[in-house]
Amino acid sequence: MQILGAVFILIGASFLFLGALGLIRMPDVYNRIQAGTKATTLGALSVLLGVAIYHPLWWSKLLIIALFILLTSPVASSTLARAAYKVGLTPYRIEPTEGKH
Amino acid sequence: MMGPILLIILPFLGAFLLPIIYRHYNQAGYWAAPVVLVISLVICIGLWHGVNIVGPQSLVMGGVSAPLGIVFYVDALSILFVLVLLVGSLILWLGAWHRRIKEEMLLLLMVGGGSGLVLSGDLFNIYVFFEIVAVASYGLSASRRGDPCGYAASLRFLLLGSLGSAFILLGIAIIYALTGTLNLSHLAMLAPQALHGMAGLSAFALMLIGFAVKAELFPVNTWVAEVYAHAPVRISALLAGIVSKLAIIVVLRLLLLLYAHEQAYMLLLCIGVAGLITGELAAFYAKDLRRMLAYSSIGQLSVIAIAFSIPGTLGVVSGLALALHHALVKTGLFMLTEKWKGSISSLQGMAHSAKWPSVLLIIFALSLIGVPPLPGFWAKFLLFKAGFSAGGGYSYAMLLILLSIIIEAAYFFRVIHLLYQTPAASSTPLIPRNKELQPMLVISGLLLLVMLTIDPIYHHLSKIATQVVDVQAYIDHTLPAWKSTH
Amino acid sequence: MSFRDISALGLLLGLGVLLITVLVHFPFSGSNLTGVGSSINALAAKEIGTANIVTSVLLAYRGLDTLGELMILFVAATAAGMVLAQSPEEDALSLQKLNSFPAAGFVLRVATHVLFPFLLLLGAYIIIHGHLTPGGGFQGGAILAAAFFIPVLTTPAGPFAHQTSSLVEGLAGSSFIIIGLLALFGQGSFLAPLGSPGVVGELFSAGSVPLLSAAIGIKVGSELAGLLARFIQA
Amino acid sequence: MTSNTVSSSVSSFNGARFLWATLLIYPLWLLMVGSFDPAEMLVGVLVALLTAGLSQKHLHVLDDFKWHPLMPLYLLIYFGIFLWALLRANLDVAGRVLSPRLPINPAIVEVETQLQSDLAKLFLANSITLTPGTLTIDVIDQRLQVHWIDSAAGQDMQHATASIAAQFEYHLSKFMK
Amino acid sequence: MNLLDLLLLLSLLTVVLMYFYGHRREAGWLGVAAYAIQLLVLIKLYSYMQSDRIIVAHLSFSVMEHILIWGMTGLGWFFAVISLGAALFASWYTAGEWQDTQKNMRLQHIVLSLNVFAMLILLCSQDFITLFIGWELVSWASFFMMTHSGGKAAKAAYRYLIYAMSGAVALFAALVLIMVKLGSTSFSVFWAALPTLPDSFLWLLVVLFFIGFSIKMAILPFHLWQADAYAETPGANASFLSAISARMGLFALALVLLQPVGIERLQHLMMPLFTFVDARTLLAWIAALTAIIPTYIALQQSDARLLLAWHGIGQGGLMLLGITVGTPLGVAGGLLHAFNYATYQGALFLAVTAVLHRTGTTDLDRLGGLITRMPWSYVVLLLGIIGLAGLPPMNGFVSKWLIYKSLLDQGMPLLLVAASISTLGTILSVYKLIHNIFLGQLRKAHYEVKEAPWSMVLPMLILAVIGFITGLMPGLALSLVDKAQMALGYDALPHHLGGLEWKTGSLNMLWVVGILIYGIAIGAVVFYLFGGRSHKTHQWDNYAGGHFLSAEVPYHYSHNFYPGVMRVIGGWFRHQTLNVEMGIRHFVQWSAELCCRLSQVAHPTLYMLMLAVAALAFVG
Amino acid sequence: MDTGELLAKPDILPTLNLSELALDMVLMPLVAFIVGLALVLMMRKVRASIERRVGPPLLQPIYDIVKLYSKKTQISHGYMHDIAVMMLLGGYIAAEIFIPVPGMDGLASHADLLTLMYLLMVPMLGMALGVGQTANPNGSIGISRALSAMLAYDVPFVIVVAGAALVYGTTNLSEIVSLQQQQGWGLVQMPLLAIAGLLAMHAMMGKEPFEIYVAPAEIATGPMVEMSGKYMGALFVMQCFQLYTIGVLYTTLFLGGGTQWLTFLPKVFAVVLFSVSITNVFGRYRTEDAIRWLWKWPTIIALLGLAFVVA
Amino acid sequence: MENLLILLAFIMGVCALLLATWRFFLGPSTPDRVIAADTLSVMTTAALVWLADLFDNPVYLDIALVYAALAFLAVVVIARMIEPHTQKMNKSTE
Repeated sequence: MQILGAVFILIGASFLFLGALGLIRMPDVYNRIQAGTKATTLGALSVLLGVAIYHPLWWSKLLIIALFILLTSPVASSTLARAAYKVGLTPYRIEPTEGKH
Repeated sequence: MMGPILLIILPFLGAFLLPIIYRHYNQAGYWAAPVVLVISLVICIGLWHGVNIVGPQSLVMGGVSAPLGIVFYVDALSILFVLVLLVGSLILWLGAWHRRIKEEMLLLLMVGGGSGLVLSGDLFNIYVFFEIVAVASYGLSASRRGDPCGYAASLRFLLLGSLGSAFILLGIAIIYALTGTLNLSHLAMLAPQALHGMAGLSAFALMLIGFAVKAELFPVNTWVAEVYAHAPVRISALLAGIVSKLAIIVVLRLLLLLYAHEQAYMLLLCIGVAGLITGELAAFYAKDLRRMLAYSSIGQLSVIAIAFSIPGTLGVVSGLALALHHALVKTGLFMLTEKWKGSISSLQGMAHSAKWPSVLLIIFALSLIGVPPLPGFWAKFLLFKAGFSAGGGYSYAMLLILLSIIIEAAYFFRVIHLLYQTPAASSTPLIPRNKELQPMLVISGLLLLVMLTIDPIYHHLSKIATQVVDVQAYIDHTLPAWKSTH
Repeated sequence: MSFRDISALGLLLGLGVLLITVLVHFPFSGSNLTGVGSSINALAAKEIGTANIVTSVLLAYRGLDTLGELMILFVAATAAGMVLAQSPEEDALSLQKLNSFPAAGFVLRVATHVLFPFLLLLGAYIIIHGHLTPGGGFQGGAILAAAFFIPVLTTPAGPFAHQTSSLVEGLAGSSFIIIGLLALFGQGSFLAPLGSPGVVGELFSAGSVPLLSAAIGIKVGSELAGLLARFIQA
Repeated sequence: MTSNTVSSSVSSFNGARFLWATLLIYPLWLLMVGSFDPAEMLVGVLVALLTAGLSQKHLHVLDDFKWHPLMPLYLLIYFGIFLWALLRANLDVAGRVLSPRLPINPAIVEVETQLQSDLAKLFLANSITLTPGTLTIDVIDQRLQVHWIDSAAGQDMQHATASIAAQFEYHLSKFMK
Repeated sequence: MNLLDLLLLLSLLTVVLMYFYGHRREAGWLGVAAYAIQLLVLIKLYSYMQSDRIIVAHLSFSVMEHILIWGMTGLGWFFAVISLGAALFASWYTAGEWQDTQKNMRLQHIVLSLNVFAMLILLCSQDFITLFIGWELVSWASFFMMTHSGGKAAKAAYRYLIYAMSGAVALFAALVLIMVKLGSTSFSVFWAALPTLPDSFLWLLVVLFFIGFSIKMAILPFHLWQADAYAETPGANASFLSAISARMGLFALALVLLQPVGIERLQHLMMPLFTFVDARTLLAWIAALTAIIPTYIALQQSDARLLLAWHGIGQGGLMLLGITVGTPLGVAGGLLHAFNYATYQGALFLAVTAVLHRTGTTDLDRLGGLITRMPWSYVVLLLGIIGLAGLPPMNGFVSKWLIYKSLLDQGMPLLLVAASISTLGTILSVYKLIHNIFLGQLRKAHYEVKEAPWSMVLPMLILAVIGFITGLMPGLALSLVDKAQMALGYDALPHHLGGLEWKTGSLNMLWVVGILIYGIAIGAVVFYLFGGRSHKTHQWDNYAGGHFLSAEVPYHYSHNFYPGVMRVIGGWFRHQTLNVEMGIRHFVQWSAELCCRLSQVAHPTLYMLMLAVAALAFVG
Repeated sequence: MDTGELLAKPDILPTLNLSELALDMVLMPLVAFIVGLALVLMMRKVRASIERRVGPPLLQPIYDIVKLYSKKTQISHGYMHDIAVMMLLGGYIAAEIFIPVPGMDGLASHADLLTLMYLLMVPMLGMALGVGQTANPNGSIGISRALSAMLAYDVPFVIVVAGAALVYGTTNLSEIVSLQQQQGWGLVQMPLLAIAGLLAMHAMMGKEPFEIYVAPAEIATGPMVEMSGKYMGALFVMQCFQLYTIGVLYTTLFLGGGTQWLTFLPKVFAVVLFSVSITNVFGRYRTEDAIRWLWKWPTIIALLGLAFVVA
Repeated sequence: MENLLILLAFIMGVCALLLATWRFFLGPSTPDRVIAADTLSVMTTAALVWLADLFDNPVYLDIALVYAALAFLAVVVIARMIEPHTQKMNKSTE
């Protein structure tokens, strides 16, 4: 059981890491938002789940946190994306490959 | 003895309730602030009598005795400056009955914070009250609407003040790390062994810098001229005349209680001397009446700092006398600029149409310069007495102050000279209305009253000074129980 | 990099070096000089009845400081309100010329409706458990403020009840002071603990501390919300 | 703008909504407190009532649900699908991020929705944001602006709607207006 | 209430009176009456004046552990007589027609009475604090007297103010030093402690007091302010100012240096580094230079009032010279010179003001030939200049004679030479004064000029006559001086009505004047008895060597009157002191600008960091 | 005030012998006038003999005076013009009355050397005032020069007077005379001062090379031009008194003074003779040259003398 | 085994934090920084929860909750602030 918790936490951490990596690797804001939001949300949920396995008594509060993250994370990224769009940041395009498709 | 806390709480409560009252009863809202101030004044006078009769008192906050909880120390000095604050605010309220409600609130908050600042006997508590006063003054200084320069000046003030607060906090942190206590009397007890080292003195230096922002000491006083030039004049008067004194009183307390150490005194002296030189010379150069007054107040505050840097009772007496005098006179002078703002040259010939303001200006200027029968002379007299008695570096500082008197006379009388020139500069005479004259008349009345009662005042001040200098009494009053157990 | 920047950097460096020098000279045994801290640690739970010692220090031992901090916030809010208010007395007037700042996107706007009760609840929870868990009035107040602020953020053109917020603010602040005054008249000392300490760790314990905490929370919440709203609507 | 609800629902007090809200909030409180101490429960009631009362003008979102007995079930189903999509999305992102070629072909596309209520559209938007390769930028009336990381399949509205929103929309419409 | 209280009260009442009635036409007469009454009270006080007696007023305060007492000694009494007399005549002068030309008569009356009051207070000081208080009162009162008419006078007054403040500051320092050193500021304590004071401290005090008082008196390095300030003040007040105001410095120097320190101590007070010079010699030479240099500056002036004002400075040097000689003869000479000077300088200023009143100018290059138009003014001016030049039969000669005599007795011939050189310069320049105004060709514009009204002529004439009478019978004035001298601790001079019998040469003005008049009578006899009657030409019929010249041709020789002298000494006027003053002014201005800039830099936080670093480095 | 008190020594008058006083006052001007006439005569004679002329007859000065006084055209420019003449005479007469001469020193004690020094300036002022009123610019220029010259020669003169007073320890002229009788002449005691004094006295007489203010040719005879008739006569008379006074003063100061007329008069004549001889040797100095010269040589000599005296 | 996993997770988490911080400093546009901050905040929330586990103290959960709420608020506020207020607002730098 403990191992399971640790595994979930590790998964969560890896997703968090992937999200951060995406943040670095992606070429423009929108792609970074995509990578960041999705990966970190799942990462955080996974960590929460891992902790919940460790401490089953805390489930209620962890659930609240999870719900909260689920609610706010997309809202934040969407708002941010909209702001970026309004500011006029143009999305990234792969010019050379455009012609091939 | 619950008066002291009321002095703080009543204005706070007033500030909280003011908008509520104002919403329902407009007139009552306008009158609420002065009523609170008057009640505080009555309490304060009562306390004054009490302190005079029974001597200094300590007052425990939160039901926890001294080093654990916060303690107030009510001695003649603190009550005196609360009195000054209250009287000053009331005087400045004269003739400005219809202020904005938020201004009234900030004023009340400033009064409450200022009272706490001088009454409190706990380092962190002092910091908190200092912050209240500081933030209120940032707000008040920017309260004239639609003045971008004013906003910029206030912003700079805020920046500097915040940095200063950070320094204070750093200093307090060092002290706490060194001693593990924040109670002033407790610290005073520990000071000789714990605080007179390099770390302790650094803490003093940092706190001095922080308080110096408010006390207009060199060189963190660069906000002064712009803020005073753009802020509403009554606010400038309050800041220059009274609030700066509160800050310097705190410095005095720190110096006397915690840092009766030569290096601390010298530090204050050096800062004071530098401020004196730059302030007075800048005032000499200033082309604008308010800026001139602002720079002049830098110089005066520096003189007060020099006075406080003289060890012993004499220095304290003279510093107190100078501070009180400056509080009175600079307030009055700033009130004059309510109409007379802008370049000095625009005042040419104004005396012929505005007789009384000119006469008042002359009286104030003479007193500030230190012309004999007026109170300013006696204050300076005490200062020189103290300084020359102390000898050494203080003598040179006194010489500088003497020279600065000449410069002071030069710039004040340049203005007066202009006022009495015959061809008037502007066609529309800038005559203050009667309403605007009220505070000045009251102040000049007070000035003359002081002139007549100089001797009792002096005796009282020296009594206060001996009381303030007596650190052991402070400790005995505030830490009786703790001392017996530890 | 201008000369000014360089000199500022140099000075900062110097300051840092000096401070480090000061720290090097620190007698790290210093805090044993007095034993004030240890006294508080020993006495807090017994005297005040709070599970959280920080709160006991904040609201009992140094209640006046807390009041002061409240006042700082209040002063800042009032000052900002005064500086930012378009017209001296009437805030409503300012609403008419606010359309320069458009409403937020759909997502945020709708999410607000969901978030609002949630944040409110969270704030209440933090405040009410101030004497048991970390946090308390200030933190809970901040959450409350966030709750009230988000609607303003999403629709700046919408009304914000500044009057009400200042009313609540004033009343909450007053109630803090009045509790303190009650203590003054009852126990003879301002902000002295009122009521019995109770059982440590229970919700209804620690005398008047939770009340003070609630007052702070409400005050800070309304204050911050009002302040933030001012900034948005200015 | 779909529904500027600000003006419509400011003043009216809706008893039913209030009750529903209280009932929804109280469990949340219990979850938060995590104990069944009588004092906590008592305070919880008060807090729930207070919160519901203060949230009056935001509670109209409760009307967006289709209140019927099977609704919680649909909600759970939707939740499951959503979680699965979330997992897929993350794997997708992981693949793209870890792939040295960085295989992306981003574009901003428009998606049309049949959902009427605000809350439903919010759920849809959020779901899209958290699912593979898509990010909702804005919702204008019945159209969602979506940033699509792999738009190679086709950027026209029908195509996009089908591949991005259709599945969620179907499930959402079962318990929401 | 004794007589002194009465005097001070009356003086104060005069101020009040002038405040309320100063705008009336009869205010001048009111002033005359008030000052006359005060003068009567003062004369009544004369009988109480004994050598060591102080008439103490009931006016007294206890301030900061010091008890402030006012009381009058013979010295104060002497100066009080002069000041009240000067005020009386000044007020009289304004009472008539003159006031019509003045815009701010009320202010003039007020400041005059205020000056008198301030001076009385100063003259009654009994310790250093009261002295300082009185000193400041006098300074400010005279400042207001100079400044109230605005214009150039105000500018000059502003300059005066800076100087006066410097002096006040020096005094303040001295006062506090004495208090700190001795614990008391009363004169008696100071005198008692004097023998024990170290030389260095005494030097400090001498220098500080000298700076303080000599600025008022316009002694040499500090003389620049006075001429402009006095010259630009409206006539009557200018006569008051120049007659007595600057003499307050003499009073104070006599009071604090001569009386307590004593010439003996000063004589043995050697200068540090230059040990061959003692304090008295130094002071005496400064005084002598003050007598010379301003006199020759006066010689250059082309404005009557400026010329007179510069001479006033020079005369002050002579008085100080007499005082610093320190023998009974010299002190008597110095004090008597103060009295005499007040009479003729008052008259001179009033006469020049009369000319100004009638012609509208005092520019010496634009006047001439007024002797027939304004004969009485001419007489006054003639008597005045003879006094100023110090020639018999006027009183100026007597006091100068006393000073010279004392210098010879003390074996200081070079100082005597210096003083004489100043007298010679005075003769040259006063001749220029009278010549350019009253002699020579009458300008066409002044054909219709009338004599000044009697209200103006009479006071100045009386002043001039007083000058003559006290020249004829110096004993009258010397008996006033006696009291002052005795108060200073000197023996009274063994004088008689006509002068004094002195072992190394005596003076009897009764005889000198008598013989002079006798000689002139012989001249008159020779002139009138022998030879035919002379034919009087009209003033407008100008002859040059018997050749008729039209009155239109301006050929009054007035501009650059002494080209020969100026070619020799003109190069010596290098304005060294003026350059120093300008230098200081520029330095202050420059550093002020610097300071202002300093606080206008936009990045104040930088300063804060700087301070933090510096402060930490300081304590660390 | 009590006037009795002011008259500190009311017995000052009885010390005078009234008859002696009257004698002094009447005789001294007369003697001075006559001796002065003789001096003028001598001056002219000497000059003539130097110039290889015969020179005027014995009574020529008297003829001159009579001639001048009897002229018809006498123009007065106003009362100051007239008074000036009286002042001219009065000043010198008063001065010489106070100088003790043999047998007539009753008044000398009422005035001293210093008084005399100043009395000698009175006629100069008188002349200046009188000429001033003539409104003749040439006159004014002359006065300007005269006063400048006075400034020039009085500086060494004052030094000489101071030195002499210092040497004798008194300024009482009678005492000076008696002291010289005891100690020997001042010339011997203070030779340098005596030389400087002689030069200064010479300048005081207004003769070449210091006659620029009279300047007969250049400025149409200078101040004298408006002084015709009896005015000129008065000036002539004044010249007699001037020569006499200066000669006597110098004699009194340096040449032992007068105890009896037989020795006294030759000394006076010698002094004037010396002066006259210089006059005829030198040309004229310009004003500034005169000032420079007088402020240089006589002054330096006098200062040296003073230094010797003091040391 | 478990410890290894936890250590691995810890290293991953730290790397993630570092990377996100790097992006925060890299920019280049404001939204880039904000998304970095947003990511960081979610990470921090997760970290706080994990801390609660490590210290075995549920108090950290409350902190995490409050932190999440406030971080969300911060991100939203900044996002709103960078939105152009009026037309005159110039484009954000690339």
